Amino acid sequence: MTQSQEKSRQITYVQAVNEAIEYEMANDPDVFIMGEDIAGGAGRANLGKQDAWGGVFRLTKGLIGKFGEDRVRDTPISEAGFIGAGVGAAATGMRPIVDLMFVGFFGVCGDQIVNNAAKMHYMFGGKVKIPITIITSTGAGTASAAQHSETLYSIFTHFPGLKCVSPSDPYTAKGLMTAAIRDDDPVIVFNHKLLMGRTVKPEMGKGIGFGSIVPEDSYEIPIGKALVPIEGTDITLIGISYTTLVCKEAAEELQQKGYSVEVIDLLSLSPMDNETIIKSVMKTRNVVIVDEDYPRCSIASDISALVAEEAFDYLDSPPVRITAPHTLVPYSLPLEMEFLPSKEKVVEAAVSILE
Amino acid sequence: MTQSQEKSRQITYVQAVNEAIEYEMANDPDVFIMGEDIAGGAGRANLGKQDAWGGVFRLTKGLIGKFGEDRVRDTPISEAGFIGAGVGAAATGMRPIVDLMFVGFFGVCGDQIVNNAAKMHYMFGGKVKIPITIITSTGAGTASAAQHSETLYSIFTHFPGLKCVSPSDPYTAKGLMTAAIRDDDPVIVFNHKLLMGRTVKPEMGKGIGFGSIVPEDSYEIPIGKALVPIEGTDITLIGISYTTLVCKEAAEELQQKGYSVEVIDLLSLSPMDNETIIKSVMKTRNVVIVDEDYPRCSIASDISALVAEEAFDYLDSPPVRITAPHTLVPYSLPLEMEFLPSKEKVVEAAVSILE
Amino acid sequence: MTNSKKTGIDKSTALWMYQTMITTRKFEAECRRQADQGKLRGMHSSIGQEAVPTGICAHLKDGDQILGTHRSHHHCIAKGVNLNEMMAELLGKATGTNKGKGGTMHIADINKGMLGANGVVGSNIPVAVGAALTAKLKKSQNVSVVFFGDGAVGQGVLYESMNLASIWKLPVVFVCENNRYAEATPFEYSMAGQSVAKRATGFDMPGINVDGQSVVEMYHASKIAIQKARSGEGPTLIEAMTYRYQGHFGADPPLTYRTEEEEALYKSKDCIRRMKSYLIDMGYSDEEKILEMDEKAQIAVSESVKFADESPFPNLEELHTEVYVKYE
Amino acid sequence: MTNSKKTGIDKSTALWMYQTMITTRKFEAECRRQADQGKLRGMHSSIGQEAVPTGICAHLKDGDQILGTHRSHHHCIAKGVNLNEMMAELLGKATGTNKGKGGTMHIADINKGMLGANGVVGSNIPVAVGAALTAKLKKSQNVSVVFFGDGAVGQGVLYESMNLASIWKLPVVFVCENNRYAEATPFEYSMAGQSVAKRATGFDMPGINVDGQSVVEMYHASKIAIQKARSGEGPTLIEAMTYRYQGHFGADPPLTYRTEEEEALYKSKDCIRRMKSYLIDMGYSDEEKILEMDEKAQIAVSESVKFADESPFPNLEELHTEVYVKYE
Ligand SMILES: Cc1ncc(C[n+]2csc(CCOP(=O)(O)OP(=O)(O)O)c2C)c(N)n1
Ligand SMILES: Cc1ncc(C[n+]2csc(CCOP(=O)(O)OP(=O)(O)O)c2C)c(N)n1
Ligand SMILES: [Mg+2]
Ligand SMILES: [Mg+2]
Repeated sequence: MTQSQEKSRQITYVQAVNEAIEYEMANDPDVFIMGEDIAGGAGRANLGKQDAWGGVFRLTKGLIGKFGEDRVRDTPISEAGFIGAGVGAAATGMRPIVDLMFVGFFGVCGDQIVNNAAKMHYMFGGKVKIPITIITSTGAGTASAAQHSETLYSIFTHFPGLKCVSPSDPYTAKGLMTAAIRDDDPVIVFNHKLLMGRTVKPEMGKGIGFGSIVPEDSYEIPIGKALVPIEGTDITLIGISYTTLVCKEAAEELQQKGYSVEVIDLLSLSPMDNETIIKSVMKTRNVVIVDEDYPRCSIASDISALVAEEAFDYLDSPPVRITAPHTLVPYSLPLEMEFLPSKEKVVEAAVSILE
Repeated sequence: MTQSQEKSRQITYVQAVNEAIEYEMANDPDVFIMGEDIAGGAGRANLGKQDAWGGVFRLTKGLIGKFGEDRVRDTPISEAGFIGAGVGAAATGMRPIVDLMFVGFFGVCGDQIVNNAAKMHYMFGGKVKIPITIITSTGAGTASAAQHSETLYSIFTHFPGLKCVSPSDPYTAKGLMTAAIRDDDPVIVFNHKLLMGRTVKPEMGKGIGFGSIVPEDSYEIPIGKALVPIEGTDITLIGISYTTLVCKEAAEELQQKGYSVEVIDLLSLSPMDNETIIKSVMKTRNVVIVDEDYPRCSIASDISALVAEEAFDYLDSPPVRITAPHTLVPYSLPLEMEFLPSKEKVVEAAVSILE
Repeated sequence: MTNSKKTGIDKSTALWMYQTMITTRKFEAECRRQADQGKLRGMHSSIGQEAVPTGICAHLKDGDQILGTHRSHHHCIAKGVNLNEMMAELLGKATGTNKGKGGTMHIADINKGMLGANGVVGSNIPVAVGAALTAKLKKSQNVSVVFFGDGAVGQGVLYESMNLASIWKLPVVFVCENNRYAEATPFEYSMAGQSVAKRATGFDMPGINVDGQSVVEMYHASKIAIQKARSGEGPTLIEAMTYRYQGHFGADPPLTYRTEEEEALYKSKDCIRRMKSYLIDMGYSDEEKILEMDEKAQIAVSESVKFADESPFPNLEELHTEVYVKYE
Repeated sequence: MTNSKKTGIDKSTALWMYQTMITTRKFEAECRRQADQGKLRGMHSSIGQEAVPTGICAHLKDGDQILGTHRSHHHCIAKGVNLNEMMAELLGKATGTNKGKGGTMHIADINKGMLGANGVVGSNIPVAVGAALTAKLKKSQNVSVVFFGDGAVGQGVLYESMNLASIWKLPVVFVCENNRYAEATPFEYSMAGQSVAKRATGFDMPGINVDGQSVVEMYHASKIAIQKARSGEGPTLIEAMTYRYQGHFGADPPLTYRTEEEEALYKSKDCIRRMKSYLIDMGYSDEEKILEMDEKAQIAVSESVKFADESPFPNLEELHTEVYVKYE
């Protein structure tokens, strides 16, 4: 480890992603990024205002000044068009990063993602690679209602040919973003809006952006590996993205109640780190899966089924899923809060297993 | 039961669906159908050739002659456009049936299905109903390769606001199609291509179209209820659509080996008949779930998780999933056959559980 | 021309149009205050664009349907949606148009002919085609109107929808509110040819460009389009040139991507101020009566806040209801 | 005009074009025989449309990329994809262009500049824009060409793609093979305005209509479009009027939706027959030499069958490989 690699500081999730993109763009001329208002104010160079936004979550703030309009490319609102263009660019030698602003918009461009990005390598007998990175935002808690608050990584995980990752804090955001850009397969990075600092209930954002130490230097977190931020022996809590935070908070409370809790931060949904899950559950013999996606045909079902099938003889209790209910995301604040998996629900589930 | 209700005969799956649509159109002026070549040769009335196709699977053959161009409406290749139009028509008092020719095309129109059809009722506080029926085709086995051979009902089942059904033979096809059209919620009917008589391996289609007795009169099969075509006590095989046929064939072979096999024909994925599944598994204590959809975040995971969580103490063995592998659908015949769940794989799995 | 147009608007319609626009503006201003107090959780303001839906809705009847976007408060008010219920919706209350489940981007009231705002850019366009299809199939003589922004012109579904409406000669009017920006992106950058109206070419339907900051111009242009639709002659695409005075969302500062000069230019053509002059020129009103109308608007808006404030939040069970009509 | 055009095609190019078209036709005929024998599992025949990609590919270089549709054998052959590997692919063999994994709707050979056929109507259009974006970013002087049918004009993604290509001035040529039908649906029914070329209006790019049954016309029209693209002047939309002689898919009978008279009319303008006359008129060839070319085509096609027949099916493990470059 070089000296500079040791330099670390607390930065926001947004800054962590920004650093990863900047580093890759600086070091690989084939990397470029496009999306709606990824710079903002495009074509207004004459006003010195190209970087009005830097993306709706400011993930790309400042990049156009460093890399120019060609490589930090504002697009019209044409997700099928520009994600398809990303696929074509990837097939012909570039490494595009493409922004799908909210995951709920996948329905206007899903064809390009699942029929082209995911399938070309296979359909063409391995002769074409599609090293595209799609970044998108997920999650409720921001008063954005049913179309702008979904999670949906489960439906992308469904598709062979796609890789899906979902960081849980600034440290994992930077490392997974770096790994995604360098990966030769299509990778979708799901960034939770609350982790990016968007929230209408300030207490939900408490500490979120600063929960982890982030090295200044570039590093990768391998796609397909989960982390175990808290080790324990009584029960395993599995979180993904924002729900990892929920699990950590629940673990704290459960520890105070005298339980030894293990928390898994899934990070990668496809490929999924089955080994870490199974190993943990074989040890703790109890598991609660905490996920914000809709419950049916979801990553939570997948993990529950995996555990049931692979660790059947080790389980002291059936797996429990704490997920969003089978309902859409409502606008009204109390309803929206009720929609989200919460520390309270996790603690309650865990206690009722362990009692 | 009237006399005519007792009249039954063996008809094809295609004819069964056709009868259901015809009956509903004749009895409800608000029902209409649209899609690409749903008649075929539209605007060629002068040639007397409006009904060149009757849909790519001939499900709507003959209907334009009976109901005219207005109600049997050919469309341009604009799935987002005409499915969106279906949503708008449904919201304003019609009961449209819309054809999405192959489920793999959902990516060009998913937004209309998941953001409008599925969400309007909820988002608008219950004040608008969307009684649209979307019919689509699924399944491999017809040399159609990766984009035209998918199953994908799992990703629609993921979405609250949608109902999903998948018939397994002419009898269930007619009854579920009727129920779908009459339902006040958006329903997607997934029709398997092999069940509709499409196959390049004739032995796969053997008997498929004629496996069941179909009443001439109109009838509904309730959405949300599974059927149990074969009862038994040693093991439960759960099939969906074409894989129900696979389960039945496997059951026959297992019975010859001396096992008592129960087969569940799932029929509805959303809502799902949890009760029938749990009841059966509590009795047999063993379960094999057979599904052609991709394995990750799928209906098979869902059922496995359900069984593990709700019948944990009753299980003698962990649930087993026989699904398509986590790969895309290949073109080459031997690869494509290997992709499909087969009787052999089901029998093998069951035997290894029961031995 | 100017003259014949002027005589085309009768007094009560003209007064209705002014009242509608001023009510909208005051409503939006109130929303901003509610947001600043943390009660209203973010919205896209329609201030500056009031003339567009107002000029159009002047021609619409009860059974006609309009459809909107993420920025739709002005559409709702123009079509007669109840202000109290709108404000209650924005505060997430059970008495809201959508029982608090939809919020700012999804306000709907089908009985009033507001078939819904929609948060996905372009998504409502084919839905409007469907409403028009119903009208045609039921021979109801109703029309539908869909509003969308200049940004939506980037979405392919617009062209699919125009094509369907054209080949089926459906009673639908496509109204693009070209406020020059999609978020921070100017249409001069994102739109080849830089004209929405021209995009109708090749779809066998008229595409017209209108001064969307003039409710009088909007009135006349849409009159023709709606008559055409209603009489079975098919769709029209209207490009209404307008401007949003505030940021894209919430208090987002627009000066990061546009200039003070530009803002001043468009604000100098303000639709409400111009309508005021028109009312006076036409002898339909005077300064005093206009003040009364302004006050009436303010009272209605204040009442809506009171109504919303006094309304309860939905019960938590509401999270689970109305996902389906029936699900078991 | 006719003269200047004629002198524009040199002998070797003209002979290459004829050879390409006749090879395509014989290849497609052979495919039909293979299907009748149950070896080839269904396909969309390009017979009748050979001139379109041939006229265009005459101008393309190695690094240029073309993209196709469900009906793409003629595109592949015109861009130089190996016949043996094509036939092997169609029979699902391990030696196929795609190792048997793709089949008729997905033939690809990026080294030859065939970036893939695609079974979803319209789906490849933005991908071509992306290939052109690479050319622009890498300053490679390459162009990309995307072929699509009249049916794809119904898909919104075409307009999104034209817009992107136009505002970014990308080196891409959009080629619509208007063979008058999408499955059984005539474009006169489904396409408002009944002109593909006109759809370019409003996208700030030329849209031109060409006799796609004349390879000479195709050659000249595409020359201009490709030069324009290559020199950084942006995209062009070409509507090539053509006709498929066979059914939509497999042996699907076209007479259920079109007339014998219509078929006769278009067959009377057959591209291969007309090119034959052209070669003779120009003194580039004679009946005898043409027969030799025909024979050469037949031999190549027959060899492809032999090659495919002798090739093994893929190992069953191939089902699981190349889903990802790496997955663990
Ligand atoms: C499909 C889709 N892409 C992106 C967005 C994010 N978004 C919301 S509003 C907006 C800009 C819309 O611009 P315009 O259509 O001009 O409407 P305006 O905001 O000016 O009223 C964008 C990009 C979205 N809601 N839907
Ligand atoms: C998005 C989508 N919708 C429908 C289909 C089914 N389909 C396959 S080919 C075809 C007709 C295409 O017509 P056209 O584009 O004119 O091409 P042609 O077959 O005439 O070459 C249709 C509807 C599809 N493949 N993709
Ligand atoms: Mg705008
Ligand atoms: Mg065609």
